[in-house]
Amino acid sequence: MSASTLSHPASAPGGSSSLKLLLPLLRLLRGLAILVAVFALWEALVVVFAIRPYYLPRPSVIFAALWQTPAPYVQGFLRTLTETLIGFASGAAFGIGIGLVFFRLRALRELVFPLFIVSQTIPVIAFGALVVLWFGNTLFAKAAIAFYLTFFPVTVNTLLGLESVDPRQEALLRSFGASPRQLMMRLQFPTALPQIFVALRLASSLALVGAIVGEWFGDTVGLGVLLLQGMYTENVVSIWATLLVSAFLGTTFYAVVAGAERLFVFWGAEQ
Amino acid sequence: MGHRDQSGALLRAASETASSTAPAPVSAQPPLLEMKALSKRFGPVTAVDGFEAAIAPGEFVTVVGPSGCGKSTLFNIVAGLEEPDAGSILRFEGRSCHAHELLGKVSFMPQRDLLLPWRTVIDNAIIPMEIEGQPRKASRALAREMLPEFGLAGFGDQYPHQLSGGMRQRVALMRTFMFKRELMLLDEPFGALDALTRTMMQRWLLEVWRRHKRTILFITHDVDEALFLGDRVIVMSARPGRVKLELKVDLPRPRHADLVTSPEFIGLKRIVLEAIEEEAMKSFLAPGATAPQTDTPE
Amino acid sequence: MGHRDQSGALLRAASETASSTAPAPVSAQPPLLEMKALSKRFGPVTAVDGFEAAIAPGEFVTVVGPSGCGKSTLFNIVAGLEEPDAGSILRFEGRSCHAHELLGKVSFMPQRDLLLPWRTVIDNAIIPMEIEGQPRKASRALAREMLPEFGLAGFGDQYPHQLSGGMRQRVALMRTFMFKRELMLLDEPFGALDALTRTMMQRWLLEVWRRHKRTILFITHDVDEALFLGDRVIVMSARPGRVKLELKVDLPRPRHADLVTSPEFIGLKRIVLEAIEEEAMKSFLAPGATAPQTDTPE
Amino acid sequence: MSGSAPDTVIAAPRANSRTLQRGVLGIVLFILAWEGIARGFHLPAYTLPAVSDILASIWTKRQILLTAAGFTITEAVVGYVIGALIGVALAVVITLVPMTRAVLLPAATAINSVPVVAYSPLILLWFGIGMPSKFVMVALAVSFTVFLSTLAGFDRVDRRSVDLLRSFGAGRLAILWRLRLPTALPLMAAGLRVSTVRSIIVAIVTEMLGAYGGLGWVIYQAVLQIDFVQVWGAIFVASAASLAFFGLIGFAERRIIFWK
Amino acid sequence: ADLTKATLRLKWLPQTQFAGFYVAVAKGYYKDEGIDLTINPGGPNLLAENLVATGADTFGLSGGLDSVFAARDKNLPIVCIGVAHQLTPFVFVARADGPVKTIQDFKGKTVTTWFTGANHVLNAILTKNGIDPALVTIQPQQVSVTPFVDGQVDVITATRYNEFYTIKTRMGEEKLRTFVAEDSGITFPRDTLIVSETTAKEKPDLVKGFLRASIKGWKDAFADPKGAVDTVMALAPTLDRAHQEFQLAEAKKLMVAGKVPEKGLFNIDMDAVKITQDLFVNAKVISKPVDLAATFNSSFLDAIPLADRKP
Ligand SMILES: Nc1ncnc2c1ncn2[C@@H]1O[C@H](COP(=O)(O)OP(=O)(O)OP(=O)(O)O)[C@@H](O)[C@H]1O
Ligand SMILES: Nc1ncnc2c1ncn2[C@@H]1O[C@H](COP(=O)(O)OP(=O)(O)OP(=O)(O)O)[C@@H](O)[C@H]1O
Ligand SMILES: Cc1ncc(C[n+]2csc(CCO)c2C)c(N)n1
Ligand SMILES: [Mg+2]
Ligand SMILES: [Mg+2]
Repeated sequence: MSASTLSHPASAPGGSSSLKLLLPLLRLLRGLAILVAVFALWEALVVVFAIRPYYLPRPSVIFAALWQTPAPYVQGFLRTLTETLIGFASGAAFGIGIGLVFFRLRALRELVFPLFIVSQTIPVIAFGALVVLWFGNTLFAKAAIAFYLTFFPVTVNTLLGLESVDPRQEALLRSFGASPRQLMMRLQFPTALPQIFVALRLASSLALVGAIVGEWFGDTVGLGVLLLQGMYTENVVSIWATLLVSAFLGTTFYAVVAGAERLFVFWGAEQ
Repeated sequence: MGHRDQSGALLRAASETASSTAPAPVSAQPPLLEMKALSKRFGPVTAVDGFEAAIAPGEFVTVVGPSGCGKSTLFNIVAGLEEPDAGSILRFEGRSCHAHELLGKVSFMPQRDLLLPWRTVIDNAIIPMEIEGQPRKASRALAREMLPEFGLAGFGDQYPHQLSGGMRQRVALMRTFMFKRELMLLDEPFGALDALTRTMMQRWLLEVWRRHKRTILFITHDVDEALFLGDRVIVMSARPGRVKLELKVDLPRPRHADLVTSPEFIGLKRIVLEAIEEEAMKSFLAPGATAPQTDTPE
Repeated sequence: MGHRDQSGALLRAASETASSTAPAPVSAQPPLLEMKALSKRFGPVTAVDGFEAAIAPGEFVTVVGPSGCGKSTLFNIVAGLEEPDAGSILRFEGRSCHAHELLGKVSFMPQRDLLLPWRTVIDNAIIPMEIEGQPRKASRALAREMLPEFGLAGFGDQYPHQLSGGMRQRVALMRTFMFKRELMLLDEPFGALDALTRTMMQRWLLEVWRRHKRTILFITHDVDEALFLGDRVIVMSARPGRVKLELKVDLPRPRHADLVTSPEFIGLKRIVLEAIEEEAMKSFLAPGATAPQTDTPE
Repeated sequence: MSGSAPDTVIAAPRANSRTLQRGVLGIVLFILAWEGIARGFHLPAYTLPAVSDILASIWTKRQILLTAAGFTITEAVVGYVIGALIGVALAVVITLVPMTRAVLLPAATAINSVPVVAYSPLILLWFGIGMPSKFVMVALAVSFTVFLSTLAGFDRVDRRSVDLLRSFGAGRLAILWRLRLPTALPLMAAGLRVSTVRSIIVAIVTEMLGAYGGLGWVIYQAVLQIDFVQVWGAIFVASAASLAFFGLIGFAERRIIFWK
Repeated sequence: ADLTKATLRLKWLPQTQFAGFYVAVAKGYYKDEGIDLTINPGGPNLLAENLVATGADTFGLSGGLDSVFAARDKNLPIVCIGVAHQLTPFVFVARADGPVKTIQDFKGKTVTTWFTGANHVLNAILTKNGIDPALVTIQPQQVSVTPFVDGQVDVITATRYNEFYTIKTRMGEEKLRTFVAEDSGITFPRDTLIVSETTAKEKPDLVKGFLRASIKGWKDAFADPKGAVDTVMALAPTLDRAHQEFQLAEAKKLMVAGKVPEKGLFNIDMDAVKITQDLFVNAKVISKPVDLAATFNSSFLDAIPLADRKP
């Protein structure tokens, strides 16, 4: 109990509503201040130690590059975001679905699960051609990779969560005459939700990795493309600019998923 | 303190047990529940062995016995969650039946409150009605009406983690009461509460029982509790569980707080304590590997 | 059951409390611990407010009070874990002192056993000595010698998950005893045990205390327990906690199992219950948001 | 914050014999289906080579593959160890000097939210295409996972246990060593376990972008030489290495964390 | 209009090395031929031959004769319908003031190169000059030229249009000494246009139309390099303009070299092809000589009037 209240400040008692509104704002401001400080320090370090731009460019130069040609970064951001979202959503849905199926059909799970594990040891990047072959040169090819990286942790945690149901709780509902379906909807799935969200948070990062790697398989737009371009033209400034955009995308997406978690799993994971 | 007004019924129940006459146990009536030669093995462990008892309608029967003697097993059988071993006889409302036929027929409250943390007080309370397929809106309205009686007025939309242990237990009890069945099984409902809260809850339960007129089978470890509540106390032997002593508690109802220090009460307590003493000794020193660890919360 | 032989000391203690004379509380002696105007606020919550008490060397003082009245807070202060608010006076061994100066000077047993699951019984017991920097080998040998006395003979190399709740509690107590300090603070050591195991443990604790001659401050929710164990019972008021009643328990020692049904005992119990009644009523209906949730294990 | 720990556990292989049989059966069925499809439809190697051909190729090219696997495993393991040490060290610093938490934790979270692969261009530019760049990439991938899981483990400690040890006069270091570290072990182990597979994949991915050797390099070369049987062979070996590494850590975990 | 859908898979990401194709798309030359062409970029782990052979892409601007030979050797059904770069597109670069003054000086030095074909050229050059390649420390080359700039490497391989530009801008052209394959009698044509055997057989008009439009695009790019750079940079704005202008100029040099002035753009010089095949057979990169007639098909080019093909 105490742990859950700690990790969910929303449920903590006290605090007026205006303060509740102000707090995230203050936190955001503090974060921005730290960020500015870090960039200032970075700039100073590069200047003072005369670090060559091939190794580390000055942040001002990076931001100037972003400012002068924003289009590729904005487009890249949007494209990669779209791929990530599609892959993430489908991976999450499939992961949860197959988790439920495995929970019900133990034999199937024992048959297939090891294959799932093995599949996760394969570096997708080795199969660029196969991905293009199967999914074409479309957005869905990238989303497919994001999907592949996403579904597995979700499946694992869905299963873990479903199996963590307190048997006494199950017995109680059964004593009320609950059907298997009622058990699932009213007990098992809600119980698994905290675990599922832990996986979703992890998957949010993985989906982004999938999208970026997917863009290495012949694409024109996307953060992955920009990274590749920057790498092979030794355009360190562009690499850094892309990196910062990726960081922004990654952090935001993660924060959104974490926010959804706080919203849906307001009661916290009772261990 | 500020909630006094919200929970009049509870306060009344807690400060002095209500004054109308309690339903007298009517042994002449055919029993509601009858168990004969009831046994249950789990692999090498015999949890219950030849348990016999009959519960009359409207009766409040308490069961005490050392840890691991099979009390919960007994309840699981009567709740329909587990089948007894072959040869056991189970009769409900005069008809012999399988345990699973009792699923949905008996109102069962397990040892822990087992509230669903994602549901409000109201929504936890209406689970049994929801499962019965009753319309949610009507159930909610019904539950909301019952809140004051259970000392939960104003807490209907709170979540379990916002409640104290005593309140959680009352929600669990309310859930049990909303599952309107003749027979109620309460498995150590107050086991997790501190001793003071506990005595409050006992007096309040008697008051609620008086008004709702159900048959109650009540497990406890606490001899005071067993005697204070019950029309009859069944003392079970150490594992394998069977009936060691059946004691009629002919103390007058309504029962008041100072009953526990009355000579009649002390007399009965001495009898029960004596019966329990040797049984407790038997299981006291058994290593944890075989003893149930219900007292170590997970 | 098969362990009867291994735990002779415990069985002796449990079946009849040993017969040598108990140390009489010597109020004439200067107090070991003295608290005056002791207060502690947590933000808006005043947990303890103007608590006063003096504990004589060798005394067994029990503290009862409703949930959330600040008992654990009091102990945390005396154990040196928390500083009281300004103006509070704390005297230990005759000298006025800060709470943190008491760190490592008082033997403290918290509400839960808090055994470390990766350490054997022996290694759990010697933690305090290890932290004191004593050689591990000698500590282990010492602990091994003490096992039978604590009813743990043969269990020295077991891990906590292999033990029953009662045994775990005994290991925690042994750990507390191995931290050889004049003053022992026991915070509801038997709170998690079922009522039967609990009475066994009480009798046994008295026996151990008789032999080790320490000063004990003992928190409980259970009035029977407080009276059965203590030389003196302190009843605390509902939050903010202060002394509501101090009652000398002049029942003879050694105390036997049937003491709890004796008229003298019942007389004292009645006094304590009365004092507690109104206090309990005060905190009974407070919502969980402000009440501590120590009764809901995480 | 502590929530960002990888509570996700690729289920530790703790199977009974029936589960094991079913699992093996599943894999065998899968391989048979693969073989059947590849042979039955006469699929060309660049679409899907038959398993038997892949296995045969692994055998004939065993020398190359073994050397490459040695290369990759070295990179993965060294990077893994460095990453794990850094991760644990960071968590220890934050625990011993609570002031650093406000800076280190957000920084780590931000750095961690960037996909590791996005760092590869920089790391390759900075550290060249030899082993050091792989060490860095793997360490990067591993350290954050281990850091966050270790910290979550340290934070998970029961405050009352901390108070108990404090009452015995224990200092921060003693509490860290005797209480926080053992408490954190299960979570740490979960982090370390998921990191195994990642470390090998990250090593391979980085190798594909530039290397002197290793399975990723072999795959890259094989793709360009249109030797798809070789690609699959290298993938099989990489998979086997990942599973072995995973199994090893899982085994060690069960040995060390016996009390769970 | 009834356009035929088709795709062109490049060997790498958009840059002016491929300017002609992008210009042709931008100006609608493919549409004029009835083709709705999509240009798909390459990637670090993609091979145009594979994608064209499987039908995932219609056309490919693939690695070069090296990848075409490798594909045929592995029985991939692809046909080369034209060659863009008539000369070896890369050179070996040493420091002008460094110890490497002649090919002979490679002995005992560290030379980095790509193990994707360039290494065979290097071996051939060394052998031609009587040097045992085993005496040279040959290492895989990384993306960055920094190790060479910093002096950790004696000789580096550089495409004339990419790495050479980077080195030049960081060190100054006068500080560099280059070694050219052609000086040792070796030519290694690259940037090959390929189609699958099926396409070659069943859609000859599509192929011809594609070539016609591509050549038009390239000629426009040569005529208006600034406009061509604009076209490419619109797709890849993070590129460096000066670099891209240089790249286009270099690409032009490579594309109009050899017999192109007489035979037209994308000419397949079978003499150079044979030299390259010998090189690969000797180096055991391919197991046996391939069927040159089936692999190289100039008929589509020949169907276009020579005048239109001449640069
Ligand atoms: N499903 C089961 N499988 C195996 N053994 C079981 C099972 N359920 C109960 N037991 C065993 O049966 C015995 C009786 O258990 P039960 O829970 O009924 O005891 P209890 O009297 O309720 O104990 P407590 O007072 O501690 O709640 C115990 O030894 C227990 O370990
Ligand atoms: N660290 C803390 N921060 C804020 N409030 C606290 C803290 N510790 C205790 N409190 C509050 O102080 C009051 C007294 O708590 P304490 O734990 O001392 O009660 P207690 O008498 O031990 O209760 P119980 O009998 O349930 O153990 C409670 O209201 C509790 O919420
Ligand atoms: C012959 C030749 N081989 C490698 C490179 C270097 N290079 C440039 S892009 C890229 C990735 C995809 O092939 C690589 C390795 C080159 N320029 N020319
Ligand atoms: Mg039970
Ligand atoms: Mg307390």
